[in-house]
Amino acid sequence: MMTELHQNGQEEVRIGYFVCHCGTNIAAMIDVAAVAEYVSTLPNVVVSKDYRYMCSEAGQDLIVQDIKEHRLNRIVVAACSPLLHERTFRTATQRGGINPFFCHMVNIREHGSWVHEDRAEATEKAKALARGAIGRVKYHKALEKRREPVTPAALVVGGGIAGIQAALTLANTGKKVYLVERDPTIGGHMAKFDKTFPTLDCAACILTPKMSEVYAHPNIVLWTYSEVEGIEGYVGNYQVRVRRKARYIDEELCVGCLDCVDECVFKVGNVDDEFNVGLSKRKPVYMPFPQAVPKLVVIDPVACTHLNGGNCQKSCVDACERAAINFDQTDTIEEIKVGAVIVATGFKTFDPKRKPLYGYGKYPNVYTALEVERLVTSCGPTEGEVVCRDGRTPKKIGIVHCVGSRDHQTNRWCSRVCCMYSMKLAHLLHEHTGAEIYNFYIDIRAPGKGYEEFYERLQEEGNHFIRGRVAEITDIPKVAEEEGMLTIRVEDSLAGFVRRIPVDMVVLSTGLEPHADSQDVRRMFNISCSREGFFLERHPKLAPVSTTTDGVYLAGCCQGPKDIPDTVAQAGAAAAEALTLLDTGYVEMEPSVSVVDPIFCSGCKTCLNLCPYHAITRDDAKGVAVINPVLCKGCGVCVAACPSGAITQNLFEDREIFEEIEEVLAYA
Amino acid sequence: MPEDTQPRILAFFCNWCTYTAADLAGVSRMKYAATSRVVRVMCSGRIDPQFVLSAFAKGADGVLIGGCHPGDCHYISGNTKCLRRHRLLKRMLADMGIEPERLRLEWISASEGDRVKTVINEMTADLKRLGPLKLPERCVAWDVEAIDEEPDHAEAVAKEAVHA
Amino acid sequence: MPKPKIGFYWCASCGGCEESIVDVAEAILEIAELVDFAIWPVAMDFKRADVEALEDGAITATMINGAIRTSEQEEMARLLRRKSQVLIAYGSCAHTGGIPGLANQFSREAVMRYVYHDCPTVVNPQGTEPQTEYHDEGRVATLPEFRDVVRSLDQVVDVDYYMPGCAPNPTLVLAAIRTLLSGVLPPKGSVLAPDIALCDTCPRIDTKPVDLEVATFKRTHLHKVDPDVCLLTQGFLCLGPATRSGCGERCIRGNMPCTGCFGPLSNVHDHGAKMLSAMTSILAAEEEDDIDKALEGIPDPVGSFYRYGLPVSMLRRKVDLPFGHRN
Amino acid sequence: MRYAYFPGCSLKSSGRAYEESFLAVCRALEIGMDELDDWNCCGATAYMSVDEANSHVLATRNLALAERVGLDVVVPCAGCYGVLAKSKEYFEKYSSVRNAVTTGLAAGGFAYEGRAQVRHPLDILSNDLPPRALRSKVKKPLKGLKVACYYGCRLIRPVSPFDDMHDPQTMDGLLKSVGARMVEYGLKGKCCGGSLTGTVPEAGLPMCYDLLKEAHRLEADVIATACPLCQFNLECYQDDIAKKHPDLKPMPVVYFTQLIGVAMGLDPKDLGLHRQIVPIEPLLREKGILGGEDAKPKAKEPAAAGGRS
Repeated sequence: MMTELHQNGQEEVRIGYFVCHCGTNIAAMIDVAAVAEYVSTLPNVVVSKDYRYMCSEAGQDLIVQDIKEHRLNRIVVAACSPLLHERTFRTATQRGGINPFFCHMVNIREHGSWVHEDRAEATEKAKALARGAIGRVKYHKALEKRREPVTPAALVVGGGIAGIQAALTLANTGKKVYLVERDPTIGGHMAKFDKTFPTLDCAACILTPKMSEVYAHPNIVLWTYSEVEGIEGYVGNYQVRVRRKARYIDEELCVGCLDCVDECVFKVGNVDDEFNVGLSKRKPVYMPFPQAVPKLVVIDPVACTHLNGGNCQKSCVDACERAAINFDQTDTIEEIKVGAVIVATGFKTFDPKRKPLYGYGKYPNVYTALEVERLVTSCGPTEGEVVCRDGRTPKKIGIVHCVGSRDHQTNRWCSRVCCMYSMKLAHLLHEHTGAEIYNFYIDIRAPGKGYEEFYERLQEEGNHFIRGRVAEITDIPKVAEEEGMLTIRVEDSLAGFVRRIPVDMVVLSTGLEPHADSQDVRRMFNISCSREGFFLERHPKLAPVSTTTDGVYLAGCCQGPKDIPDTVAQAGAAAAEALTLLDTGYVEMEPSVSVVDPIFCSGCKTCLNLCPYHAITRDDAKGVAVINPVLCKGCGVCVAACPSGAITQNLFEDREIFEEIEEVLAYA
Repeated sequence: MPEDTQPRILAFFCNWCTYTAADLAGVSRMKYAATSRVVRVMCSGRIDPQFVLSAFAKGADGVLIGGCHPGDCHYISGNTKCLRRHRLLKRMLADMGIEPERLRLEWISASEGDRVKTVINEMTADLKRLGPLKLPERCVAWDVEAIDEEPDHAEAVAKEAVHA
Repeated sequence: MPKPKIGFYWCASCGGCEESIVDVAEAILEIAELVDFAIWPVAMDFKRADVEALEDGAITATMINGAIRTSEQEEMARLLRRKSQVLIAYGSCAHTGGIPGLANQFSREAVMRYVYHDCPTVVNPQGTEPQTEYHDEGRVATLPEFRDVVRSLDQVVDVDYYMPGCAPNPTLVLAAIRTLLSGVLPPKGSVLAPDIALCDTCPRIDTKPVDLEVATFKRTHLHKVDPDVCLLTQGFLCLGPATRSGCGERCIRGNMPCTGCFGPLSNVHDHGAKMLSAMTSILAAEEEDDIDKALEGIPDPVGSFYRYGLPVSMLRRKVDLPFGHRN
Repeated sequence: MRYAYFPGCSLKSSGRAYEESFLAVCRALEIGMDELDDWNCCGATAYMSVDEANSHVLATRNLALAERVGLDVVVPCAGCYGVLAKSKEYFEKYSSVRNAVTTGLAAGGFAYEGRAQVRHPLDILSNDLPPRALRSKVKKPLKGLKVACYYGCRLIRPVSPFDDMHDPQTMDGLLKSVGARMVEYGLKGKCCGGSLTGTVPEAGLPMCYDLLKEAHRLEADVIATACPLCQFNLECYQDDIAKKHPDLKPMPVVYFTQLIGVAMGLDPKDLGLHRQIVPIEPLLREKGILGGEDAKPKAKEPAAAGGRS
């Protein structure tokens, strides 16, 4: 009843079928010879053979020779996943002299031999899939990859050490970089640390030079106190909207002399100081920390009386000789064009309140590790003097590892860095207070260079390491020594009994987890994330800095917990990959876009609103829909919805899929 | 066509999420029934309900559609269109006597390799319980103009017509 | 040169196609001038024997309307196929199974039980049902076999052309007959209507917005239908986008949504599935339960999307119905 | 609001005060509480270690009874609540348990499909009551009464569907809403020793001592509990403990429902206050909570049978 579907020219179809052994990966579970034998009986098949390593040079040459020798014009390779070697075999097909898109791959390894246990069934499945491919490949058309120009600029999101390193690496190659940071200053978490393990380098000393280098770099446009609001476009051609929050300070005039801060009506800080993690207060007008970059103050609209509609004599305005304060400032939106994006948004520490038995927030002398970093650092609120909230100088301190990590009730993953920073803090606390330090660990993880040696040094310094997951921290004494102390109850799994260790101060080494808004951020950049919420790399081992979205790269802890050396290395790698994109100047787009056939299009407008990329418009003169190939990403949504079947998607045409369905099922 | 009892599942997997998850299941050497035949599409939004019907008409016992979780679609909202079509297609297939377990839509992200294994094994068990659909054989039987009285004559004629 | 012979025959049909032929009004006289009728049961008293008496291929063209349900219809279809050079499936029933085809959702027993017992207007105390043979004092009365499955014409015999429509409109009928008589025949298997959807010529296309979206599907008997605005845009299930044009948009001009009687476009493999895909894709709802709520306006997807084409759909019939049983 | 009520053995014997006060409070709040007809013992901690499968059958029989009357079942005793909730969870999670229970119940003509839910008074009073229902019924707020809320270990473990496992607050919330002042009782989830006080007193009694000593340290007036075994252990062994720890002063231990009843001005007799071994009524009178017309001391009732039935 159906009129014959549209055939593309009647050239004789000559198919070459190659099934790979992949050493034993496939051959062990699939009788590849039998499959090749079966396929040779199928229509249009001229050559059908099996070979040990199709992806090897020799394997590829096999294809090239057979194309020439047997005048083949279609190639089917049954081997691993097309996501792995489709490009390899298309190149080989091209070297053979025919269009690369006449090549089609069948996945009989990841979807076949590796996942099945019955050799007969796996072989039957391989034959069925082969028959489906032979059926479909005759409809393949010659296609060309499209080239799109790449804007030679990059956007780096997040101004921690990851973002700083990536921005500098890129900028040093002469490329223009936009570095966008949400906080008023760059530096991220690292700027808050006192010393860094294992060398006990002072964090500020190694970080601030890089921060000023960023500020001074001619190729870097630094936007702090700003957030990316939206991003459109595709690899090489991203249009980004950045919201620059109002600082109420004119950035050109302010030199960071802090006169305004001194003269502010609030003589004492009235709001928690985020930089000091709430250990101290700050005024409405403030500079996050002395070495902040850019060296500017910012007025917090929530805390400032004037900005809250109250009347204030604005002593800050009078104090500023350079009249840099401007209360009428409003947020501004910047529109920029970039070719690549490096996401370096960092991490958040675990909120220990989620473990009520550790008493954070209930007992004043229980601290998080980040709070202790600010306590021991000389530019901290107590200038390095370790004194507890209840005023005592601790003589006995307990450091609890893995708070929130490696825990089925909270986060299951190990945060990689807590053992090392716990030991560093043990060293610093002992150095500052001479206190007896107890570390409660499950397993000490010290894998980096010089890490194990640092652990030995800590033991030599007399720190106690007790192996056991801390059950509870309580101020209820059971014996006299526990009066007025915080007792840590833990099962010492090496000693084999439950111990109760009274201490003055407890440090909770909280783990690392994704930011609260990581879901929104990843949706904005169209990347996916793992179950825990860390952004998902393209391949866990072989592509750790790129993502499944071309042109978007990852650096630092947003991709998963890691220490500073790994973060810096990853930032460099991300910058390098982004550079390859920006340097080539163009990017090849897959040809699997969709095309409207005007003969069959009735102009019914069904497809227009379905395209998320607004690639389909209606030519009202001719009354037909038209797809802009540049904007079309090749998802095929419109093809499935078109009521007249007037839209075709290259490489995924209806006739190809119908044929594949019919032939796969016709076998078994 | 050998008379086997293994049900056959025609699976449409989206390239970015479920197909990658199936690859991950392979790399992790997870084991599941050899009943699925995967057709790769760029997005679950590309899956035309005609493909689902064609799969049943050509002999599939079950159809499995795999796409990205809502909000994860590589093309922003392709999976939403797939869900819209699926909701009515399920109802229409039920009206046409096809048991709900035969068509299954699963959101499986790139990191959920084990989900692919579980779904395919579950679906295989369901389909074994339901028994084969055998639509091609039925179509042939429907066209047999059985004249005489024996009730299963049509089936017999159909069977050997199929194997002819 | 004797005038070419034309035949008309009807199988499982409502007779509407027969009327569509006389709808050509005066033009019927022009046709009568050019041709002789070999068989036209509804209008002329030719008998089966008259047709059997003809040699094979004696009839230039026969237009058979109605789906195939009984053994007699199968026989007549084969007979007319033998006797005709050109066989045309005339009207939706012959073309795609038509409204009778919807019976493929029910078993033969269910149909009998309803028609001869359960139907409210039936009075049948003795519970009689039609028998293929009935003996009364040596005399035998026979009836054809009532098949389990309704089929379109081309599922029984080889068909040359298809005249779509429930019923086809006069302009197309005339155009078809003139083309036949002109001897310049379109390729075998063609559907004698434009291969473009209704929206191409629909008077309301300009009222259809570019950002087309349907919040919820509405039933025409529950809402006031605006006579000017595109019906789908108003939320009514109009299948114009997925159906061949050529009918002159009679339903839409009568302020009712198109129900798809002219059948699918040539690139479509299953008309119902394609309609379902198009109509659900443009829903505004995103979450599962919102989608279901929006689709409550399509309570019977099979009836809506396969109103005229269930027998030629990929599933053809409710799969779990029994077959091959005689009562 | 209507529920099936499963008392359990303790509430008919040593924990009678819990039943009396709970039912009195429910009557005052117009909560329908129909005692399950022909309920059976839940098997407590003993049966499950002897024959696990049949222990589930025994427990689930009560749920089947509740399902017959189409009501969720309220189980005040923490022990019974734990057993019934666990049987329901295992019935849904493990097919082996489900089959054993289904066949077991069928033998007695019962069937259970998992519809009847297992609830606790702390749960229904905190979550099912309309917001101000309890507060509006308060006649004599427990002003000045410092209460240590003690949940025990069985009620909120291994998992608590209606409260935080580490830091439970439902009892605190209820008593706060009737005017009492809470002390930050750190040991609210620690074990009272359970049956050890009877079997291995040298292990069990120190556990009770820790709890009582901490309550004193926090200057609590009274310990409120929701489990007959905890109440019994903490109250009845105080004199034994005092032999080894003379510093231990008497500490009243009551059911939280008794305190709520008092706040609602219900008759102390209906709340079983007279059954206390460490009297509570003098303290309540002294705080002006009890008193007024029925202040005169009644003839001393013989002390309720303190031993275990």
